[in-house]
Amino acid sequence: MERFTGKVWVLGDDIDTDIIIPTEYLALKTIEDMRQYAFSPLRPDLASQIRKGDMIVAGKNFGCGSSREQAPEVIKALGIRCIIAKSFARIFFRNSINNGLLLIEQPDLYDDMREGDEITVEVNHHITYGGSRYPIASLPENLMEILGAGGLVKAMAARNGLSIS
Amino acid sequence: MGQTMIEKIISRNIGSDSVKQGDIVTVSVDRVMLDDIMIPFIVDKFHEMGFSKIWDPNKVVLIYDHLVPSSQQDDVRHYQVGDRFAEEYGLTHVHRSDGICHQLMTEAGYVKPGDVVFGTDSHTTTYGCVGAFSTGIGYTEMAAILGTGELWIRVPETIKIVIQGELPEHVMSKDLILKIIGDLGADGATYKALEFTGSTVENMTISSRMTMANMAIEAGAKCAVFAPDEKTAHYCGVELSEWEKNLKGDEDAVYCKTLIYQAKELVPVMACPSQVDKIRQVSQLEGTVIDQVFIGSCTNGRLEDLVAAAKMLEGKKVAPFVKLIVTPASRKVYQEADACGALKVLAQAGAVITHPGCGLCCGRTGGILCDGERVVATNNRNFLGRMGTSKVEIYLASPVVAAACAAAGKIVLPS
Amino acid sequence: MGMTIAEKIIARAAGVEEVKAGDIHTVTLDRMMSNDGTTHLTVDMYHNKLKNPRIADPGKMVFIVDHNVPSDNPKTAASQKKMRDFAREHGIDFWEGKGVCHQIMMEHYVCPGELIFGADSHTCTYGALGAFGTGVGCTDLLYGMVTGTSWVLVPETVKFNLTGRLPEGVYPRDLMLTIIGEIGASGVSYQVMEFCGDGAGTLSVNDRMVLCNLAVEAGAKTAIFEADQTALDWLAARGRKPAAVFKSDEDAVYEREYTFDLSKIQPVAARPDFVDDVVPAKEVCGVHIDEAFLGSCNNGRIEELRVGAAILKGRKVADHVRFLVVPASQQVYLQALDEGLIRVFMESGAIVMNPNCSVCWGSCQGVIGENEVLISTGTRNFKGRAGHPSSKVYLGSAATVAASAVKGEICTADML
Amino acid sequence: MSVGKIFKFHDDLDTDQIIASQYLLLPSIDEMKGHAFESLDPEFPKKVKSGDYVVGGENFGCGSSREQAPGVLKALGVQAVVAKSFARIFYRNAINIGLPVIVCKELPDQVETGDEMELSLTDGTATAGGSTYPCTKLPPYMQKILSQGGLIASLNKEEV
Repeated sequence: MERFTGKVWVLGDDIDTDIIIPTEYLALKTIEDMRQYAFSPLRPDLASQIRKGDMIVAGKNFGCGSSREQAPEVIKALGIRCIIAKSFARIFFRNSINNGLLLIEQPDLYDDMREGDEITVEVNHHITYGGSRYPIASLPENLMEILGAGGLVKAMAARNGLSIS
Repeated sequence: MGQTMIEKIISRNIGSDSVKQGDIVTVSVDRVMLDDIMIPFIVDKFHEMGFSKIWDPNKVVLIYDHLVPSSQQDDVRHYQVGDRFAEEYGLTHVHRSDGICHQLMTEAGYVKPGDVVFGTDSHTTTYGCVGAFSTGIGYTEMAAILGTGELWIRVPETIKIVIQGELPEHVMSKDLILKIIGDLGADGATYKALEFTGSTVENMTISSRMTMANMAIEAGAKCAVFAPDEKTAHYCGVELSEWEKNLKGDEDAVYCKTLIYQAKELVPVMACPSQVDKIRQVSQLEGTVIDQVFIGSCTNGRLEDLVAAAKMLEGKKVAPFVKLIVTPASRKVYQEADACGALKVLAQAGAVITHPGCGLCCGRTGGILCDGERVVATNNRNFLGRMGTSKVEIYLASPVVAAACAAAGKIVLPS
Repeated sequence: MGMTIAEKIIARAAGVEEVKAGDIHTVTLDRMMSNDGTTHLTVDMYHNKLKNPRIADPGKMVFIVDHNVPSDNPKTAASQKKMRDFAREHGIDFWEGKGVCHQIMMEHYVCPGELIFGADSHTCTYGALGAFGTGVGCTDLLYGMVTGTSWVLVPETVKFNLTGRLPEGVYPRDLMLTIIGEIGASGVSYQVMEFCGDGAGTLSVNDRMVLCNLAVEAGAKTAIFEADQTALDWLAARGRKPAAVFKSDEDAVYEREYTFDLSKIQPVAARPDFVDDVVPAKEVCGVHIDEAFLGSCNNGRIEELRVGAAILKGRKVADHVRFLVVPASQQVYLQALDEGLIRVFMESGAIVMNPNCSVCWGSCQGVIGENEVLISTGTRNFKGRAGHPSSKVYLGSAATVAASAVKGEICTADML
Repeated sequence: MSVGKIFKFHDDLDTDQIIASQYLLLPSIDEMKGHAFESLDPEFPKKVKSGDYVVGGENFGCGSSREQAPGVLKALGVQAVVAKSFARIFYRNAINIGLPVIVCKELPDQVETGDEMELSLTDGTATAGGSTYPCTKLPPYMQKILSQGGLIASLNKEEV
C-alpha cells in the first residue's frame, strides 16, 4: 500500500479552473510556461511557494468550471503529490486521473486542517493528521488501472505497442 | 423498470437494454468537438499515444473560436497546428471564423437527438438542447477518442426539473437556469444529469433550451437534456424516429431528485460576483453603477437574445461612459441579426459589435476590464478574474436585463 | 510676399499678418485630439508633473478610445479607464468604440482653416478639409491642453500639382503610395504637402483623406488641400461651417514642385518593411498571404468597403486566409449595414470587426504570427508592425487586398 | 556631456522598432522600457548603461507620434540621440521631454556599436575614434526648452 507524508496548502470551496490557471495563459506553449501563473487570481505567490511533494487540501467542488486539462497539469507540474477535497468537479476529476494526479475525497479533513501542517496519506485507506485518522474510500478499479499505468497517455501508448518512460 | 433519458441514450449506444445509473460503460462516440485553445495539446497527446490515424475523420469537428480574431502572436500557432492536423488526418469539418463551437455544433447540424458527443470544452453540455448526451472532457481523453472512437463513462443519476406555465414578461430562460443553479448550488448536480421537462420548456425555443443546457455545468452537471420534439426535428432538419419520439424519461424512471417550478413565480435575477450560484433578484441590486455590458457567448449570443436586447434599446442610447459590447454567437446569427435590423438598432444605440467568437466570455480579449470595474454580462461564468483582474465584479444576467442596464448605466429592472 | 494655405493658417493661429517658413510662432490651437495610445501618460503628467494643473478650454479637447477596442488586457483597460475618468471629470468630449480617431474628428469636428494638434501621427488627415492638422507627442498635447497654445516652426511647403483623372480600378491609395515611393520616406520631412491642380478637383473628400493621411509616411508635417466647393459641400452636409477658407497666393513660396498625372497611375504595393518601397502591384503577385486587412483611417470608409464588397460578392475568402474587415467608424458601419455590404462580407467568410484601429497598429486584433504575411490597407508596413518581428506586411489598395483575400496570394482585382 | 558607448541603428529606424505598439498602453514608461528595440536587439535594455548614446542614420524615429519612443530611451539612461536626420515628431517629442537629439551628417558612418563617443552641446561637436565632427546646432527656441529640462519643466518654471 502506497504511503506518503507532506506539507499542506489549504484552499477554499469552489476553487474553479479560472483560478487554477486563467484563460490568458492557456495559449502559452507549454505547461512549464504556465505553471508560474497557477492560482494567480487568488494567491499570486502560491505557485512559487509550493515544493515537490506538497499537498493541497480544499473544500467542496474543487476544479469546477472549464474542461481545461491545463488545470491538473499545472498542479502536477508544481510538484503537488495529491489533492484532498470534500468533493471534486467532474471534468477536473477525470482530467486529473488521466494525468496521473491523485485526488482523494474526504469530508472532514478540510474543516480541521491548518495550512503548513503535515499529513500522511495511505492510499485507498486513510489520512493521518494531528493524531487523528480520516478514512478514505477506494477508487474504482478502472481508474486505478489508469493511475497504475501512469495516466491515459501511457495506457494508450501501451495499447499501441509503444512504451513511454 | 423505466429509464431516464440519459439511460435510454446510453442503452441504445452500447446496445443494451438494462443500463442503469452507476454503471461504468464504454460508449461509441457519434461526434467530437475540438476547439482552438486545446488543439495543440490534443495533437501532442495523440502523437504521444502512438496513433497514426483518426478513427473516423467525418465525426470530428474542429472549431476556432476562443482565439478569433487573434489578439496575441502566439494565438496564430493554434490555427497553424489545427490546419496541419486537419490536413494530415483528413478532417473536413473545420470552422475558422464562423462562431462559437457550441453554437455551431447544433446550428450546422453536427449533433442529432440521441447522439453521444464529447468536446474539449465544459459547455459541451449545450447539445442536450436537441436531446443528445454531450459533455466536456480534457485533451488527453479527446486524443484517446480520436484514436479509438470510444470512452468510458459512469452512467449518471438524473435530477428531474419540472417547470410549468408561462414565463412572465422580461423573464428569460437565463433567469430560470440561474434560479435553478442558485437552488442546486455550484456543485449540486456534480456527476449528475439534469432532465428538463414541463410545459414551460415544451413551449421554449431551441435557443432558450440551449441557454439552460449550456449552464448545467455551472451546477456541476455532467449533462442536461431536453426531450426532442417537433421543434427539435425542425431545428435539426430531421424527421424524428419512433425511438426519438419516445426519448424522454419514463414515468417510473428513477430520479435522485425532482425540483418543481412555477414559471409565473419567476423574476429577473443575476448571479453576483464571483459565484454562479450567488443568485439575487435584480430588484435587490437596482442602482448599482456599472462600467460595461457584454451581450454574447454560447449562453446568450443567439438571434432571440440580440433581438430582445435590440427591442430594449430601440431609440435609446447606451449610457455615457458605459460600453456595450455585443458579440453574436455565430456567423449565421450575425447575418440573421443584420437581416432583421437588430444589429442596426444595437449599433445606433452605441454598441460595439464584434465578429462572432467567444469574445469576452473566455477572458482573452473582447473587452477585458480592470480593478474596480463592474460588468453585467450574459455569459455563463463570473469567476474571479474571468474578465480581467480579480477586482473586476461580474454580474450574470439575461440579454433583456443586460440591455436595460446598458441604457441606464446601472443595474435596473427592464421596463 | 505671398503665403501658402499652411502659412495662412499658422498666421491666423498666431494672430499675425504674415509668417514665413523657418519662423517660430506661438499659436492658439483650435482643437486637440488625444487617443488611448498616449492619453494615460498625458493624464499622469497632468497629475504628477504640473505645478498648476488646469485646462485652458475643455471644449477644445477631444478624447477618443480607438486603438485597443475592445480592450485585450487589464493594463489596457486601466489606461483607458484613466482616460475615461479624466474626460468625465473635466467635461471633455469622449468617444469610445465609435471608430478610428481621425475618422471621428473628420465626421464631427474638423473645419477648414483650423490648426489642430493630435497625439497621433496621422492627424495630417485633416488637410483634406483645408485644416492644418499635425501629430504631436503627449507632452506637446499636455502643454496645449494647459495653455491653449503651442509653438510651431513654420514649415516649407512643397507643391504637388495633380493633373488628369485616375483610371478605372486605380485608387487614391495607389496614387499616394506612388508619390511616397517617388519622394521617399523622408522626402518631405518637416514640410507641408500641398495638393492642387485640376486633378485635385476630381477627388472627393474621402480621396483627399486617403492622400493627406499618408503624408506623414513621407515625413511631412502635414498635407493640405484648398477647401473648395467639394469640401465646403461635404462640411455643410454635416452641419458645420469653416473657420476660414484659405487659398495659396499666386506668389506664395514653394520649396519645390512636383507634377503627377493621375491618368498614368497604376495599382501599386508597398513591400515590407518600408512604406516607400513601392512597386507595381503586378510585381508582388503570387506572394502567399495568411491574412488580409481592409480598414484603418486610411482606407476603411464606405468608398473602400464598396470596392471590397464588389469584389467579394459571390466569392469566398480563401480557406487559409483570415480576412479582417474593419469599418473606420460606427457611421461607416451603419451605412455599410444599410447598403448590404456587411452582408456580402459575412457571406464571403470575412471577419467583420467593430470600428477601431485593429491590425493596422498590430497590438490587439488580428495580430499575425511568426513568418506570416499580411496584405493591408493600413498605414504602415514597418518590421513587425502587425505582430511577430519575422512577419511581413504589404500595403495595397482595397481592391488589391480584397482580391488577394479571395485568391490566397497577392493579386490585383483584374486577375480574379 | 560625458563619454558613453554607442548603440548604432539603421536608416529610417521607425518608432515601432523603438517601442512596439503592444506595449504602449502599459501603465508607465518604466514598465515599457524593457521592451525598447525588442524586434532588433532584445538585449538592448539590459546592455545600455546610463550615459550611453544611440546613433542612427537618416530619418531616425519615423512613423508614429508615440512619445513613448524617446521616453523609453530617456528612461534607459540614453544621454542623447545622434543621427543624420530625424523624423519630425520624434525630434519634437525628444526635445519636449529633455532628450537631446543631435543632427550630425558625418559621424554615423564612421562609428559602430560599442565605440565610445563624447558630445559637446555648447561647441556643437561630437568626438569619436579621435575625430571630431560638427553637429547642427538647435534653434535657440528649442535649445531653451532643452536647457530648461523639457517642455513641462519650462511650463512649470514660467508659472513660478
